[in-house]
Amino acid sequence: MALTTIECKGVVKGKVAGKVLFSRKPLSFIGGVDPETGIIQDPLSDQYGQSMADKILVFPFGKGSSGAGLVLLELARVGKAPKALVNLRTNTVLLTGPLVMREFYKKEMPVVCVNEAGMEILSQAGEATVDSTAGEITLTA
Amino acid sequence: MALTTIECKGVVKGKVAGKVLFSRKPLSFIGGVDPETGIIQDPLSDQYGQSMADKILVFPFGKGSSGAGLVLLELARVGKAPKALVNLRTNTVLLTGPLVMREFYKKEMPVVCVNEAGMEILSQAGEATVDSTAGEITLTA
Amino acid sequence: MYLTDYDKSLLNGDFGEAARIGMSILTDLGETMGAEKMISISMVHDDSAWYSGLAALEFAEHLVDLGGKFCVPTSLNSCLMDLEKWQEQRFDPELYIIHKRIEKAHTSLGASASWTCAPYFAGFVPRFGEQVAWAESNATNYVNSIIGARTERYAGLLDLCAGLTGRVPYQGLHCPENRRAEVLIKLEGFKEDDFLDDAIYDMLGYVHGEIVGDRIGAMEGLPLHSKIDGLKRFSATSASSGGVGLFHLIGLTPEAQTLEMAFHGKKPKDVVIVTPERLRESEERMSNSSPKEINMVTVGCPHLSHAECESLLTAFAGRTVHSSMEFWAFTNRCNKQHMEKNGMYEALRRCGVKIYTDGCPMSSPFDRWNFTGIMSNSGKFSTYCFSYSGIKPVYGSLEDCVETAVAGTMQRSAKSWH
Amino acid sequence: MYLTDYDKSLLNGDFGEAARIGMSILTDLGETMGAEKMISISMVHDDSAWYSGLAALEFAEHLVDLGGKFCVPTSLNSCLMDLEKWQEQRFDPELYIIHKRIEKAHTSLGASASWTCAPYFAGFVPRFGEQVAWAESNATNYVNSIIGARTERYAGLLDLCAGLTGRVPYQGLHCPENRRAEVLIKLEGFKEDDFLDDAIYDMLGYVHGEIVGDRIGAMEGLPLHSKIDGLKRFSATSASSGGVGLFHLIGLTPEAQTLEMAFHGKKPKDVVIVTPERLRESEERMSNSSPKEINMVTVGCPHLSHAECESLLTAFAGRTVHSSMEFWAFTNRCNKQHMEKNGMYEALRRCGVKIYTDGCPMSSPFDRWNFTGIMSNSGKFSTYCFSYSGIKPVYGSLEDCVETAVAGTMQRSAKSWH
Ligand code: F3S
Ligand code: F3S
Repeated sequence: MALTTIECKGVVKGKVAGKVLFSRKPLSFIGGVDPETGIIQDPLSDQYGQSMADKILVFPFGKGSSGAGLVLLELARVGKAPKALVNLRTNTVLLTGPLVMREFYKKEMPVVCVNEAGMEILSQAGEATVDSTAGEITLTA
Repeated sequence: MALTTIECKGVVKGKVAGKVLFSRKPLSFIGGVDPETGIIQDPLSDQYGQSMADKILVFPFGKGSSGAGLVLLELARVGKAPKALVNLRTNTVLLTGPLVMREFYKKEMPVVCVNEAGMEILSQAGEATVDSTAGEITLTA
Repeated sequence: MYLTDYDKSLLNGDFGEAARIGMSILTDLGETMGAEKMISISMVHDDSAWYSGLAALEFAEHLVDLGGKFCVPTSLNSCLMDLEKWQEQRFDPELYIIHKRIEKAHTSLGASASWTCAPYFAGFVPRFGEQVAWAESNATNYVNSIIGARTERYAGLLDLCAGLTGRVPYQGLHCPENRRAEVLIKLEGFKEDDFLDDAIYDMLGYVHGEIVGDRIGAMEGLPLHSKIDGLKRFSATSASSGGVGLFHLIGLTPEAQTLEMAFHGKKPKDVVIVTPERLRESEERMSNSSPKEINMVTVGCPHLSHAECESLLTAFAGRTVHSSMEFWAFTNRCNKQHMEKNGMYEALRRCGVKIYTDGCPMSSPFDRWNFTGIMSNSGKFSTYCFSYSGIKPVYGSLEDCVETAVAGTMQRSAKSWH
Repeated sequence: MYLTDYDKSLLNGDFGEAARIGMSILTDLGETMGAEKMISISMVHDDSAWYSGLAALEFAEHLVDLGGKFCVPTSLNSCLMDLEKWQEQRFDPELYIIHKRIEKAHTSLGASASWTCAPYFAGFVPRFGEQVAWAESNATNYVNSIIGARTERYAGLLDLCAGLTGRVPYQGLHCPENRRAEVLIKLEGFKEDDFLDDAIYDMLGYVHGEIVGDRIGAMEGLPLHSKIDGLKRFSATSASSGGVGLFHLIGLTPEAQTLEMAFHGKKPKDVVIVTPERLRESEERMSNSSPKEINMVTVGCPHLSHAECESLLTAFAGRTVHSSMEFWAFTNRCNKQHMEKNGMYEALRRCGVKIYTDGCPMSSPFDRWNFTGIMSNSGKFSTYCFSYSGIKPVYGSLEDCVETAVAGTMQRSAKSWH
């Protein structure tokens, strides 16, 4: 299989590779994600019961509570954070976690945005490399 | 001297006669008028030190605190209220006293409005009869 | 005037004699003002507890005896004294006993014992555009202008009537068409730095009231980053120097997001330019006092917000009030509780600041303290205090107040607009 | 991004390491969002005290250790528990100890221990148009939409950075041009009576959030006499069903006095009609639970206002909570104090209502109570509770909640729009 490459807009810099966890639904972190395990516990999510730990987490945009940063920072502390965030649209709430963890825990969590077509391709992806600086996501499986 | 008559707009009904106390300045009741005596104690008033008890009180409009009704009702209770109010423009604050005292103490205090020319004539008046229903102020001295 | 069936049954006494009295007074008011109908209001701010003789208390107790009950949420304005620390303030015990009667009457009617003239800083606050019935000149002006709710300038007593019925005549500032600005006041010749000292908001409020009288004015030229506490003092002071129940600040208040909005697309009837010179003249009128000594400093007219208390603490910077001085700060109970919990109350106390709630600096028993000179940071206090106490207060910025208190002698910094 | 000298010295550490960390994170945010500059904000609402693991606490304590101090007034959002009655609520003492650490860290930074998600009902409130930095989704949405102040949807942690520096990137909802409505939502087929039951505001908020997602919507057709408490619940619920940080209600919110204003004179990108049928569908999604029994009723998400507490008391009409039930009501400390003073606290207690402050119904220790069925009058609670507690709550109007509590079995009245 030839490598598929998707263009993306780098938001928070960094380069990581890992398994993709794809959700078609907007995600709420506070209440929706267990901060001890990284498991999605929002019954409205299409990835209910799945863990985001060490995954490339793909979802269209955030919803609900503004506590996403608290949960992401805690996931970083306990080693259950996703490796990267890929969104249609990002926002201040979602970026808080990656920006604070870089300053406080010296950990990188790249964030990129893709378009609808990119999302569709990612919905089929197994593994990927996210390169925020180059503006590319490469599907590796 | 022939009787001078000024047209006025009746606001609160009633007919009274008495001495005129004329002020060119807007009047503040709370702080500006002693509720025990009816004496104007606002140093900015051109009638500082004068009592409004039993007078036809003429002034352009109210200013300051919204407590005018409290003071007018108290003046009615202790028998030091003015007999009538004559203004360029009246307002809700000024009308409170006359309206409540009619309901609570069964006392009438007519209120009328005049125009600038009427005010000028009243500035020279000694005594007058205010007839709110007829819409007339008659100067009697 | 058109009356609904509900209005008629109120008038008819179907909801009790107290509500009938309230409705009768309000419909009389509506008739005299030429209102076309009555409307519902959703909250009341009650300024009838301000003691100025027994008449208002007798009226309130009469309503209680008749079984009267407020049918909308109602907050209480300040009374004369701190109901807990009145002895420390040296109030007459007889006056305190009257105050307990006042409190009983108003809370029996259903008011909350909020006892503040800044209910908008104590959780009693409507939304933009909401029809309410608020009394007290600073509160009315604030809620109309800064929040954009709609109330006539209700006087004490009428607020009770509105609370008993939930209805008021649709007239005056309740009607959008009567909220249009008539006078445009343009600031000219001011520098950005002039607005760093919050005192300018009192001065501008004073000038605003002087210029507009009882018309509606719109001021242009205030910086967009003006803070709420400055606007609150603008509001209070303009309502004391003029008969102001609503003002517009272009770009700052919700009904004046543009000049066109404030004037409803029409031309101003009058345009007045305010320069630093004009401001200095007004300042002269507002604070024309040069007492030999200052022995009383008071802040919190209207009652201080949490943010203002933080500024106060910052201004003290750990220093204390001079032994020859009293420093009284007035705030609401809610903020006092916040300050007790986060240590600010104790910190201010250590600076020598006496923090009072419920009451009003103006009604302080000045004669029992032998105060000869008073400084405050309130244009409203400056305007009214003389007729209350016989003492002409000096106006000073919050920082001037603190410096004066610390030094024990009058300190007035030159302002950048001087 | 353009940085002022002040910004640069913050970044340079001239104001200490804590401020440098805050500024570094905020300028990173600004760069990533393409902001042109930083601006000053005048207050912060801090939602970083919500315990979801030790990371946020360690961050706050680190800032304290570095000597960090908030330079603008800062209020604290709810935490998990009532800090006085946590034992009655059956919280774990260990969690309480962590909360005391959290309280110490945040108040050391300079926050007021307000502990409420409705700071706008507790005296912490900006004016229309004021630039602020508020976190917590209901608070942010409220302050932007209903008051018309300007804040991005700050997340917990960023609020600390904003407090330490007083600066934020000029982007997102801080910029007037980004506050334009994109989607028009028109109500059709509703009767005036439908709006008498406050529950409709939760439903409409839920639909609003579902429709707009993370775009900005404007709803047309709400009655002009809608009260603030209804709008507050609209705000909270729409921020939970969608990523809503700002909404407009035509004729009701200050930036949407007309349709043209809400859309900045442009055409809506999208128009969606909401009928009673559409509302019923959403209600089904919001509250699709039929528990065998209800043994817990909770109100006060977001924290109850004084007016809502009055409605609660009225709804009980002297009756009491059934012995098989718990009834928990959440409010702010300021309102609790008001209610203690005017007898409402005691009256509600006699009805069997437990009044809690500081905490949040969602974080209640459900497992220690064996609750099997919960009813609340909050669309936000309905949306989040399941993932928190494993229990699907039933939505009921305030009256339904009270009737259910009194009867001891589920009571849900048919709504006029059903
Ligand atoms: S009631 Fe308040 S506004 Fe000033 S005059 Fe007294 S402190
Ligand atoms: S913080 Fe407040 S808004 Fe609801 S979820 Fe908790 S009560």
